[in-house]
Amino acid sequence: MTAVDPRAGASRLRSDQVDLRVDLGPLRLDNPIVTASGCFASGREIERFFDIARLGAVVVKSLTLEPRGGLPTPRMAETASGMLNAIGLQNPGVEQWLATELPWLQALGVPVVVSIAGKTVAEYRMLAEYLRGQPGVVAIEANISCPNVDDRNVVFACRADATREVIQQVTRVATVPVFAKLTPDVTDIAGIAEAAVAAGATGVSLINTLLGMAIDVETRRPKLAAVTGGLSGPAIKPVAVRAVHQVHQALPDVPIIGMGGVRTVTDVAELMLAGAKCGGRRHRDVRQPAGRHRAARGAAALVR
Amino acid sequence: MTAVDPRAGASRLRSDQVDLRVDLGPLRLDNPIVTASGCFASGREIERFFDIARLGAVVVKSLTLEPRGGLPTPRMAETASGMLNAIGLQNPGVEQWLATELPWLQALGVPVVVSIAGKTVAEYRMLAEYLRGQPGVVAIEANISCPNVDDRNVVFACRADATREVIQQVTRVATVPVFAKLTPDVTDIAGIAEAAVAAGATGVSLINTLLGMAIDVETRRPKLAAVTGGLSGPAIKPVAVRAVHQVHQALPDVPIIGMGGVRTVTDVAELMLAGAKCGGRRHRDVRQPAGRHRAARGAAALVR
Amino acid sequence: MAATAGRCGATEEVLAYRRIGAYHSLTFVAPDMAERARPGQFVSLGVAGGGTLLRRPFSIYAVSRHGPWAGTIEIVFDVVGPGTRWLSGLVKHDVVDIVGPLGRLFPMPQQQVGCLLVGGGYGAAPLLYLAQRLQQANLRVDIVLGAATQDRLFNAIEAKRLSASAVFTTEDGSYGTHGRVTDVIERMFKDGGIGVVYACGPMPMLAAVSRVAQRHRIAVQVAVEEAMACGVGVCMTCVVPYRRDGDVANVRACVEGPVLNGRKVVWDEIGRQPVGDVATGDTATAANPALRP
Amino acid sequence: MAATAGRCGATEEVLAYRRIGAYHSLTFVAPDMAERARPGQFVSLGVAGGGTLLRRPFSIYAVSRHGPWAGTIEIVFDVVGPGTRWLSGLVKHDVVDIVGPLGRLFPMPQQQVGCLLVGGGYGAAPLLYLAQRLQQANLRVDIVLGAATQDRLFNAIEAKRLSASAVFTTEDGSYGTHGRVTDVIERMFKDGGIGVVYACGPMPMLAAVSRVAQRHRIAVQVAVEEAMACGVGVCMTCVVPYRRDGDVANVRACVEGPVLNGRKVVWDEIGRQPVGDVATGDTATAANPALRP
Ligand SMILES: Cc1cc2nc3c(=O)[nH]c(=O)nc-3n(C[C@H](O)[C@H](O)[C@H](O)COP(=O)(O)OP(=O)(O)OC[C@H]3O[C@@H](n4cnc5c(N)ncnc54)[C@H](O)[C@@H]3O)c2cc1C
Ligand SMILES: Cc1cc2nc3c(=O)[nH]c(=O)nc-3n(C[C@H](O)[C@H](O)[C@H](O)COP(=O)(O)OP(=O)(O)OC[C@H]3O[C@@H](n4cnc5c(N)ncnc54)[C@H](O)[C@@H]3O)c2cc1C
Ligand SMILES: Cc1cc2nc3c(=O)[nH]c(=O)nc-3n(C[C@H](O)[C@H](O)[C@H](O)COP(=O)(O)O)c2cc1C
Ligand SMILES: Cc1cc2nc3c(=O)[nH]c(=O)nc-3n(C[C@H](O)[C@H](O)[C@H](O)COP(=O)(O)O)c2cc1C
Ligand code: FES
Ligand code: FES
Repeated sequence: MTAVDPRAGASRLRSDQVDLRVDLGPLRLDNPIVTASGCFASGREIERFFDIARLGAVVVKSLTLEPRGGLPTPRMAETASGMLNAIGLQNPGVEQWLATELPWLQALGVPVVVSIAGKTVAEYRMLAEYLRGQPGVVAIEANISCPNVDDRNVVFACRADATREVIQQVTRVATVPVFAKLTPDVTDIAGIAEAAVAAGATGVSLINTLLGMAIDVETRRPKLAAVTGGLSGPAIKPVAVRAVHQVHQALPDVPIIGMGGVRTVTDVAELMLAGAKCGGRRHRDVRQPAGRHRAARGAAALVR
Repeated sequence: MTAVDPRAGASRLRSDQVDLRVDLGPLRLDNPIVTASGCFASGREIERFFDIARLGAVVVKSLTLEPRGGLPTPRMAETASGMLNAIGLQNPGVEQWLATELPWLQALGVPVVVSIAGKTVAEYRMLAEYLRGQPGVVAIEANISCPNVDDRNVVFACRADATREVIQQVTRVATVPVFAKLTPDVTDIAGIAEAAVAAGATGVSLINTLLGMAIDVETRRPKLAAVTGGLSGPAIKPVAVRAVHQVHQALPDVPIIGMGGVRTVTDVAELMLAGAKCGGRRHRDVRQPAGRHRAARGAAALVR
Repeated sequence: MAATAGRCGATEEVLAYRRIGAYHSLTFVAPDMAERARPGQFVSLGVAGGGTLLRRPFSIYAVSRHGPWAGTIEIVFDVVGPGTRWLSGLVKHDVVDIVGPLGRLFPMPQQQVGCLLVGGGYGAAPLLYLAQRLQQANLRVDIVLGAATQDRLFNAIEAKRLSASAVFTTEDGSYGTHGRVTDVIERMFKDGGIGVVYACGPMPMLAAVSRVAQRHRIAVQVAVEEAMACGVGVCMTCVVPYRRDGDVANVRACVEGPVLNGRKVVWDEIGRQPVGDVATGDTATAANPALRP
Repeated sequence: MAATAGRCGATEEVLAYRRIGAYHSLTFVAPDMAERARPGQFVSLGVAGGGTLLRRPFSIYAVSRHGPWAGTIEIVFDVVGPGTRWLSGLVKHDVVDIVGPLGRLFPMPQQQVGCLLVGGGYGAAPLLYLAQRLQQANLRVDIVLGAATQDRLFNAIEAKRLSASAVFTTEDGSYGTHGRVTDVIERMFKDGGIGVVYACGPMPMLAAVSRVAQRHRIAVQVAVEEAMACGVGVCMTCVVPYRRDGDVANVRACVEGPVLNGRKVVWDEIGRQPVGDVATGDTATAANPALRP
């Protein structure tokens, strides 16, 4: 067996002389490795693979006001070095999550970033209200890569004004720093990031998935029941690096949480060199739930 | 040797009962396989690998008014299932091309689509003027995924108004159908396509590369001398299929030339099922210059 | 919990590769997994080759906890795409990254009842593993295996050895009864003596078997196969509509399944758009007649 | 032209894989390519494995036009990334998709002059192929090979066999002269008798050799190595700034090269942004101090 006892890794990491701490504005994390929302759930299923408490922070699957059952299957299609997903934000809803999942994460002592998703500006504000003063919650990630039902289902983060409105409402009630998670499917991502920061966001999370589609030529049917879906994985890493670089050039003082196609420590380092403060590993959680424990040190070693 | 004599393939193809013709508005092509601008040059180097005359059409490397030396090396970086390039439109300029390359292509009897690229609206118009009545040229592809020096280097195809202006000027002088080649790096590609068609474009070519970037974590330098570059290859196929689908939904009667990550016949068929009339194979010309001759029939068989 | 960490994921060595009819089999040296594996569970294998990133799930077919290798597990698979093609090229001593055992097992009957095992194609594999356990528990086992053709009937010999009676169906009539498994199980239910049905195979087969069992009010446990991205319960890719607490919920085939109560799966709703719950996504319209919606 | 179509691209069988010092070698059965190959040319190999799509270029090291296989070609390579790692795992009878021979060859001297061959690392491979041809033409051949360490000196034995004199340099002094090839060639030029220099190796070495040759007014032909996407001249990835008709043009290493006149390559401009010709791309600024511009 080549598997290593992660506890050993943890103590080695903690007793290490290297200072891995990163500051995301007012938010300090012990190390730059966080999870990316959506493929980590809230961690219960992952706990048996490694010690979650050693993460810089856990970013949980986006929560909505009401529980959501999500979209029909097939929800996933593999593509070259990537995958398409159309899950439809299946989640238990914010109330049940606060009752059952947060206490569990809190007991682990890991900083929790709560991702929220709404159909309207009002829903985002209500979600932020639920999170006021919740113990263990160190930040809110507003996943604004969602369709706005009040504006012909145009994704919030596709428009500077909708972005501004959502973030204003969320930061008004939030008791913790707010990060805006942006979609790369825009003409000017730096402009959207500026709007988010002007509206009070502490920083931005880059990038959400790219809108994509795949067709099975034999059945002549879209491979996803929802027709289109989000493209993620190593295929999109160059787009993520570029987006982080562009936003960092435009807003050098704004902390960026980078993600998109991260599989290895080198990938995290690449996003950090492009300007991110820390890197979200999503793909790894899907393909390689075990073995994260060496990541934080490796990334730090490469970047500093 | 497993290589096949392409002449045999050609005659088989031509005597075939299957009708492979496609109509792109007023433009009829013998079959739906075309090249994608930029990795076929003008065909001279490719001729020894297969019979160019069997292509539906040849789309040549974008031409500019003046000869261009292009960007410094490294101009290319491989990424997961894709590549980044920053060539900087190295080309001999329209005059020399008309003098040396067009007659050669014309002698082969293959329909030629000339891709043009300018720094200003005026340059596009002048390029279209050069092409007026040129024998063998069946269409113009306006590569408007280029920076507009008159508008802070914002790419023409990132703005509906700039798109409209370029296409208006080009169609005003052109004697052949005009296709607008669009970048996927926009919030609303269907809106840009509508602007192009409203300005007189016969159809659109989808998609150009996505803006991307890669960093070598060891040297801490961008892998491209130009820092950012265009992402192409199978990695982006889901974005291409989605873009074709979206534009086709919005403008069902507008002919679309689809491209992006096409390697196999199945890939061409996938783009055609999404709504393209024909498929541009670029990647194949880079990786697999030989062996195109079976493609047209295969794609037709899959789609019809 | 943390005490078991590391034991769920490991790089395991190939001990043997063999062909079984139209199928391939790989045996891995994996003492920890062998120790914990139960019939119905699966393992998730990292595959290499051309831009393929996601793990591939395979039912556990056979487990040995003794012998010189301290413990091995075996899977059976059909080559259908790049991942299984890559696996079929492995040879002894190659190593594969495996996560498992994963998922819910076939529950053992709590009483002395007759057990009917219904398998389609390689779906027979986990059932033969189950049959062994049921025999060890002195339960009567009857097996029905179906496939398109004879060479796709998985291991008929072992099925005979592990059962009181074994019936085979092929769609082309090349072996056993000409037809499908559902054509023969109806009669077997009528004959009586069956207390529980276990099934594994294509989804339409599982739906049909579940319906027949439901009509006869017989318990039915099915191992479903939904495309999986993570295999460990975090991504919500693999869901199946399932009746629970008087409601229908999307349960995850990888953790709440793959073994589910066949009478609770809402077979008709699989792949159907739930009304009023469309969070994202547009739909293909008549504008593109080439594309089937 | 069309008559040669099909002969440039084929799926070729591996006849032998072997190790040569720190390097690997593959020999392919490829009669057509063997027939047409000349020293300095290269072949472009399709490689598989993890999302790697572009072909990999390798100089032709050895060619046999006779024997039971009708014709073979051999390449030598160093494992530096996924493509070469994949190649190093090939065994006899595996097949690889090869395009070639490609590019411009080393021109043979038109007069009876002494030839100095200067190779760095695996850059020695095409030079040893050239040495054979020069010997056949009864020309005097001297060879200088350099490498970081002894095991990275490619095939010193063959270099001795194919030359009137062979000198070796290693950067760690583990074999031959301690230092670099440029440390020894200066003296050889002074000794006289050399009419042409042929060089292959890392770009900085080629630049240095070209400068020394230029100072001594000796002809110098270098085989450059620029990253290539297509390898056949269509994509403009592999360009080198080159003096031509009193001007500097970006010539393609894959068709106008890889063998170029070392005195015409504008070594200082490689990778430099030509002034006033910035068509696309932005630049990293001081805003991101972590990133070197
Ligand atoms: C819990 C579970 C247990 C399984 N057990 C076995 C087993 O014991 N033996 C075996 O041969 N296979 C089994 N499968 C299916 C197996 O996982 C797939 O055949 C495999 O992932 C295909 O990988 P590929 O790269 O070869 O093909 P891909 O290119 O991924 O797929 C090829 C074709 O198969 C379809 N496909 C892929 N995965 C699935 C899936 N999960 N369900 C239905 N269709 C799919 C694709 O849509 C495509 O048409 C199991 C699947 C699950 C979820
Ligand atoms: C005309 C020509 C002839 C060549 N002949 C040989 C040969 O005979 N033997 C041999 O071992 N190699 C040769 N090379 C280099 C060889 O092509 C690369 O080593 C190979 O493509 C690397 O592939 P990879 O997937 O293993 O590594 P990659 O991951 O592609 O590259 C690994 C590292 O090598 C660098 N690299 C990749 N390609 C090149 C290149 N062309 N030049 C410089 N650095 C590069 C990358 O930047 C990276 O740092 C030649 C290259 C050219 C252009
Ligand atoms: C299955 C799946 C579900 C996801 N769900 C969410 C989500 O709920 N909220 C969110 O902000 N991002 C979600 N994402 C996007 C990821 O957080 C991430 O931004 C994106 O996948 C790019 O990173 P990657 O390439 O590492 O996956 C999801 C991604 C995947 C693959
Ligand atoms: C090396 C290279 C050069 C290119 N040059 C051009 C060009 O000059 N004009 C143009 O319109 N597109 C150019 N493209 C874009 C392609 O035509 C195509 O739109 C894009 O690469 C997506 O297709 P692919 O994934 O099949 O490569 C170039 C692409 C590559 C890789
Ligand atoms: S496959 Fe990810 S939740 Fe089941
Ligand atoms: S590698 Fe494409 S032109 Fe040389």
